[in-house]
Amino acid sequence: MTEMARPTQPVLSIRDLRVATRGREPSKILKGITFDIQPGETLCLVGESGSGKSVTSLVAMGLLPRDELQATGGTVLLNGEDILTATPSRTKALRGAEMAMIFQEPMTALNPVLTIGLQMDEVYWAHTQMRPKERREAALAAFEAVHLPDPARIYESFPHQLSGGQRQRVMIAMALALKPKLLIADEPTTALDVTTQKQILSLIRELQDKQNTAVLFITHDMGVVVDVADRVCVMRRGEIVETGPVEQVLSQPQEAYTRDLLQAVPSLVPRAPRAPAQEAEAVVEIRNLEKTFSFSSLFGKLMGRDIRTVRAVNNVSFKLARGRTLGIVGESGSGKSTVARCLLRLEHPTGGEIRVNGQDIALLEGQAALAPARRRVQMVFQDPNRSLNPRLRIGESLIEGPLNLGEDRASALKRASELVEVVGLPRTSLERFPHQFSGGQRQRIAIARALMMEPEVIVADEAVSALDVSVQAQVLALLAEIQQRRNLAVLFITHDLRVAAQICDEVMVMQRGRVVEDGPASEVLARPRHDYTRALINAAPGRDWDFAAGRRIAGADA
Amino acid sequence: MSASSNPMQVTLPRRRLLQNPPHWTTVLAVIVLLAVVAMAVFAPLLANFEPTKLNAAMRLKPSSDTYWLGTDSFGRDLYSRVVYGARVSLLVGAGVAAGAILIGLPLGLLAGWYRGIDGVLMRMMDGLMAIPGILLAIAIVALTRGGLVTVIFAIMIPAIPQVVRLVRARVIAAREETYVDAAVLLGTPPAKLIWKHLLPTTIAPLIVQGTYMYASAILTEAALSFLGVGIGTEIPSWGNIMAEGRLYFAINHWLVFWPAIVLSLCILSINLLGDTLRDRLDPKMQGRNA
Amino acid sequence: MASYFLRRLLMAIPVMFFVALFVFLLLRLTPGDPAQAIAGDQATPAQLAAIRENLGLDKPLTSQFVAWIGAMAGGDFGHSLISQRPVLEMIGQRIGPTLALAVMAMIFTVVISLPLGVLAAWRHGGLVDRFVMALSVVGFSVPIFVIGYVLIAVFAVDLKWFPVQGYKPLSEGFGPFLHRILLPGLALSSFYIALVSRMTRASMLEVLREDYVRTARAKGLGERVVLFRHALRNAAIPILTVVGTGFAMMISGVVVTETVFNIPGLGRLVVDGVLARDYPLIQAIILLTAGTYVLINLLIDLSYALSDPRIRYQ
Amino acid sequence: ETTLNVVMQAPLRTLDPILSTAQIVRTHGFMVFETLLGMDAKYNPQPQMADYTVSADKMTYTFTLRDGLKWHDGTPVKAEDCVASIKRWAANDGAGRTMMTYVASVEATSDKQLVIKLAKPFGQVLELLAKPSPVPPFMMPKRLAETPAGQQVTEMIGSGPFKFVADQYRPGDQAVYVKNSDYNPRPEPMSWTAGGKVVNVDKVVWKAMPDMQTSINALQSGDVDLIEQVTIDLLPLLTANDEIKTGAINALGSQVTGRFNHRLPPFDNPKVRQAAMYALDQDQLMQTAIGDSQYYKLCASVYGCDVPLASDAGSEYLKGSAKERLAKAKELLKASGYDGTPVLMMQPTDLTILSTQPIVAAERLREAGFKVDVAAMDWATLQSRKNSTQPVAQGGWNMLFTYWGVSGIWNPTVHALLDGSGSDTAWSGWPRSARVEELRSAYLTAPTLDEQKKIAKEIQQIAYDEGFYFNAGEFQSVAAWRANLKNLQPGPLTLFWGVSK
Ligand SMILES: Nc1ncnc2c1ncn2[C@@H]1O[C@H](COP(=O)(O)OP(=O)(O)OP(=O)(O)O)[C@@H](O)[C@H]1O
Ligand SMILES: Nc1ncnc2c1ncn2[C@@H]1O[C@H](COP(=O)(O)OP(=O)(O)OP(=O)(O)O)[C@@H](O)[C@H]1O
Ligand SMILES: [Mg+2]
Ligand SMILES: [Mg+2]
Repeated sequence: MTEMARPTQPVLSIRDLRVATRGREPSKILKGITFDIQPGETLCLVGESGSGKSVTSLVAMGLLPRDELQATGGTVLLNGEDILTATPSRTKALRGAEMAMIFQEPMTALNPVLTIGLQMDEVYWAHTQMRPKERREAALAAFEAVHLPDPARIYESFPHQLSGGQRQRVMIAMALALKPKLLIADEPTTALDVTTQKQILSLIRELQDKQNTAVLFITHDMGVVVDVADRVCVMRRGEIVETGPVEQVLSQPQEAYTRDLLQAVPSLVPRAPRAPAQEAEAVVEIRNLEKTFSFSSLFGKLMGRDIRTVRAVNNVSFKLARGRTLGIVGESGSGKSTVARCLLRLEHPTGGEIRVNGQDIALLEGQAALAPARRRVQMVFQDPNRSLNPRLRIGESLIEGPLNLGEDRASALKRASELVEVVGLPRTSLERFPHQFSGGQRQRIAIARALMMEPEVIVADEAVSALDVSVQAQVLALLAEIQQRRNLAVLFITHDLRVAAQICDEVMVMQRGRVVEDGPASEVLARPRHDYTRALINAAPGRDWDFAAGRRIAGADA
Repeated sequence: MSASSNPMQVTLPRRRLLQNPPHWTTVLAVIVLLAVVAMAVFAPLLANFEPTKLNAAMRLKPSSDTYWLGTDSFGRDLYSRVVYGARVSLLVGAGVAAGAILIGLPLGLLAGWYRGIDGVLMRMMDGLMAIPGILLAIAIVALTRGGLVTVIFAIMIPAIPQVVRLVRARVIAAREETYVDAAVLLGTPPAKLIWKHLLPTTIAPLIVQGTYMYASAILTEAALSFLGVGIGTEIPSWGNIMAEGRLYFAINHWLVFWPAIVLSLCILSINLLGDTLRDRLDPKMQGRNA
Repeated sequence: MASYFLRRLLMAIPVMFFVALFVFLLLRLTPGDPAQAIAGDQATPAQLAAIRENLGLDKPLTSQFVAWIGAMAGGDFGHSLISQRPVLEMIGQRIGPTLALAVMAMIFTVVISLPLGVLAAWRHGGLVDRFVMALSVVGFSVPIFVIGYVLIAVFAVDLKWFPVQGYKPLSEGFGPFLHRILLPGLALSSFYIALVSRMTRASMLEVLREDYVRTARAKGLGERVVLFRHALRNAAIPILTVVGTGFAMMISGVVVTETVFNIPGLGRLVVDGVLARDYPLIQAIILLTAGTYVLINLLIDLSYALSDPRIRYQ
Repeated sequence: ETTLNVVMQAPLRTLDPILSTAQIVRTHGFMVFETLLGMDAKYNPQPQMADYTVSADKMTYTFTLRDGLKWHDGTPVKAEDCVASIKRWAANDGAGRTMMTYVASVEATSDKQLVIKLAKPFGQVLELLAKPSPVPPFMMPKRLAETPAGQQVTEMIGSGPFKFVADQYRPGDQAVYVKNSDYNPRPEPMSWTAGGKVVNVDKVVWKAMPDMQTSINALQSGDVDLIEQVTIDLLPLLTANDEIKTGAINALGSQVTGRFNHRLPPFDNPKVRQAAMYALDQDQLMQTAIGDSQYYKLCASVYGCDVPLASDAGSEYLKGSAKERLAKAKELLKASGYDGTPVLMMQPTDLTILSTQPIVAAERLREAGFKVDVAAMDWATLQSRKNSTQPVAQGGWNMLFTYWGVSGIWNPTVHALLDGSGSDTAWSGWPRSARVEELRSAYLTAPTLDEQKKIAKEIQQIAYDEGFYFNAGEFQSVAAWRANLKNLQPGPLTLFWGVSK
């Protein structure tokens, strides 16, 4: 990988890039960023959430939201061509074919009203001469390549019918479709289970080998960095604080910030089990939960054509006790989010019982009937962007729940301002609107909103996936503290086995709608019994690197 | 947690409708609208003649020193009539638009949110839409004796279903959003949820629809006047000045154009204000100076 | 879904019943006398009485209503009081031109205002945006008859491209039909072009800031595809609503256009009917429009589900 | 094939010319049907379908149908058809009904001959059978004429010079007539509805065009050949065009009348009525409604300005400048004891020709000291409200304006506003004058024109003194046609024979 010839031109060359917000009091977002990516090279951009990683990649694509942000200085050269001054038709031609991007938030990045198939098809349609049939075949093959199950179904589905990870894979398939010279991947695997993640990463590697593609890879997962990076740039507050070859940065970090970051990477080894609470009282109990989605096109329904069904959840049972954390890990698309949504009755389960404090709410109808149960349970959605009303200031969103419970505005606001600081955001965030935040910042806001309610149960669906490890550590610590204090029960859905290992008491592994294994975290993660669980643990990225020590773990097979 | 002045006190800024210095077009729009309202209020001071004062010998005269904008087919002073016409027209236009929105908006929100009442309510609206305004107006006038209120009602009632449909459509789409689910989980009661999360999504289209209803009400009022419903043709309104002018359009189109020009100015101003309002309510436009 | 469709169609029956009742009462409450419309204003009271008796207008309201509803249920819409022609025949003679006019106007509206609205939102504050603003000002505040007169004066009288008035049914050939319906269609659509282009602009402005629009651009799609496929589809719901209700309102709001262009349509028939108090005629027309509205609105609702797959109906 | 495309002044919505008093239906009647007698330009009855003889005592009228008359369905016209037609007509028409009170019998004595025998002397038989005013006694086949009085005849089978094309009829929009090739015109020259009706076109198409501008465009582009009635203010648009001619083809004008309701205050007081008459001003009313003074006439005659019965009795009520009249009105009103009861003036806003007068009148009445409410309403509402004898609060009225074709008012027999009976069956307004009733009866039997004139004049004077109604003047309707139309016939209404294209 390092045998690139010296004189070759970098694919992407960023020099002293500066970006600021528009408006009367511009604030600086990027304060002079400089880096190059050579053909075939993978540059990992890591660093603090909100440090400007996504903005950097948007500039490179020429997609900066012009009404709000503006590049105030510097150059961005793609194969020697300045993107900042290129004509719209030129950038259009470059996008897709020359450079492609996988966006951070796949949930909002796909058009909700167009089928996945059409959105994929467009990529070929815009840049190749293929005929419709060929395009369809190519699309199905691409879906296959990113390990989407039942590509034909996916092809006909709409985005809302896919799980988070499935959408992310669709985005990846789109970006890879034309084998671009430059691939920008903004946290491309946050919603993927580790086995799938591994397959995706090797897919990108394959492309790189064949096409000499340059990859700008943004991630918070240090394990992934270990596995994919040639070089690493560490960003903080709009600046690059450290840059260098991956081994060097990971083993001999120069900056204190980098060192802190590496220290914060959770270990894969499960923590010591906590003493089970005395006669652990189950706040939530799920019995034989079933959920089948049926869908077909509108015309199909009118014509009485066969309705297709997806068994998203199949006979799932579990108990969640006060003060405990239950982790759900497993394959992407295995029904984890669906279980969570059913628990909160945002979906009608097709079968089974959902007991909250002993009361079965599976069959209740109407907001009023569900309100008491819902008050105890809060959810952090997998999709923080969509779960915040874009028209409301963050402050309004945060105090909405407390106001509903009768708290007065001033005290709710005060609590909100304290809480945003606790999750690592400035107080002034309360005055801003959701779109003015980075992905990780929004996720923290969503967490803060759930915490504001002081619930008995929190269902956290991929709640920390977009956070850098140090912020992640803070947020998890906060969660643990509240759990301790308020005897909170947590249902924690995650793909990050390191996180699961550190915070879960019990772990449940799901695959294709079923629970394949469950038990105490120390058992399941340390001594997996089921094949799938084993495969999962083996696929965990960066297994062979000890971040605390800054070296490879001897004897671990890569 | 003392109640004394707390340096940590946090408040959220209200929507910035007035804070930034408004764009010059907005200022102009406000000035025009105020001027038209003033014209209506101070019509007796501004007008040169009684608007009903007729002079058969001076029919259809072009503009002159005495008759600034000329005279109509009764020999009445067009300028004075246009000035006085602002009274009825502004009331009818604003009355209809405001009324239809005040009634239609809540109904649309309810129909969109509560599937249970959607069917019945919307079918009622279908039925309401089918009843011609003329017929309704004639009947109401027969029952109540005509007048401004009658006219406003007769025009407003067929307009209500349009508002309801528009609002409902937005709500139906918005209720599938995750942030609505989130609000439900936060225990937001339906009324507040509708108010805070659903209502704002309907504002941009409602501004457009409202402008449209304002304008069409002013023109419809004339149509009704000519069927003898309501205000009658003696009292001037922009609508009935234009409708009367229609007969003489080929020989003196200013009879139609003068009121149309004033009306255009109003519509332009309302449009500009609507745009400003829309932009100010759009969080993604908050950073801009416009 | 199929059952939803059926249920909605069945709902038309109660809707039409209540509309029937309402309109029936409304009509009887309005002063005016069909007998007078038949006999003219010089008729003697005796003559009027004879005509009223002959038409059954002297019978009590309830029995008139029952008789009418009964006949309706048997598919008999009755005869016009004034012309004594079967009501359905009269509507049949007049519905074609109106439908043609409304469809033409709708085509104009959609073809002109969608692109305009989309472009106006795309270049917010730009030239097209200003143009759309101007268009909406003119469209809203200039009465249709003026637009009609001006169109006729320019294109028919001066340039002689089109006939000055009149209507030819489609059965006389598409060319002549189009030749006569084009100007009236344009005049009628002026109002709606203004409305729909502003509505399109307003809802596009919201959608254009969404992430998926950015994705579409990132794919290297042309602006045309980005705007019309990705953004417009998402902005469609309010637009479909105004287009749909606009179409429905057009069917009853074409009087002025029909008058100015001398098109023998339903609009004029309705006004004539109301002015002459031709009860059965008005009742039948309103019932038919009520039925049509139920259908059109059903189609609008289905189109929501088509344009946004997240929308579900039970 | 020549087609005459005509924009008529009003749409044709009903077809039975016996049941309707509307001018458009009467015009339609003259296309399809004929009368036994016609009326010539000198106001004299002349033979049309039948020649007649009158017995010396003037008590027996014998009509002999001329040869070759056929109904449009091909059957011959028989005397019994005419008997049935006369009876149905008489049941509907006011004057006809009066006539029947003098008639002993109407009988067919053979297929060709019918006889009317009088019971009492009656001088108007021929005039009534020839009248082109509402409602002319049109002849129909017996089976149609036997339709009950209140029911419309919908099958258009007449014996006239045109045949009605039923399947191209669109009520309110279009009526089509084709030349009746079986029609055999009389040998005499045409004169109004008398004489030979020679049809020179193959087809006549009537169009309703509610928009005058559209009609004018259509005339200029050649889409239509004739506009029956043009808005006078718009005439300048046409006079500039060489291809277009304008003029009056309807020889008779129409009188605009302001009717007082004699049953309700304030117009139950004759002094108040007189004050109102002085307040109103003919010239002002006509000028605002018509515009060009070339097309209206101001005269005192209640029977029309140019008819044989015309006189200037009562003209003192109309004379004087507007100012003098107003002063007089104020004075009279003060003297009348007017208590400020508002005058409810009905304004038919959808009828252009009558929507201006109430406004002008109201303005003048107010200046004279009246309180006036102008109640705007549609024509249909006005028509039924005018029949109400209730107080204003319960749907009554005080004053309204109408207009009457001169053929409908040209003598005291047909002039509905001169009915002085005050009975409910009279035309709205209900003035009461025993003397007028006496005179109207006398008129029916008056043997000579001079005597008729004398009676008519006295009636006129009383009508003014008593304030039966305000005579606002007479206007002429102006037609416009393409210059290639020849021989347009003047008549008491628009006639389509004689004209060629
Ligand atoms: N439209 C905007 N207006 C104002 N500020 C913005 C806007 N978009 C982003 N920012 C700010 O710019 C900074 C950088 O955002 P960016 O999305 O690049 O962060 P990031 O490094 O990708 O973070 P994360 O890892 O959480 O996704 C953040 O502090 C964010 O609040
Ligand atoms: N509304 C829907 N209609 C049809 N199918 C759906 C719908 N929502 C989810 N599914 C399907 O149900 C399955 C489970 O989805 P779910 O979102 O629960 O997965 P997940 O375990 O949360 O996956 P991920 O980790 O990728 O988020 C997926 O195959 C998805 O395609
Ligand atoms: Mg980011
Ligand atoms: Mg999920």
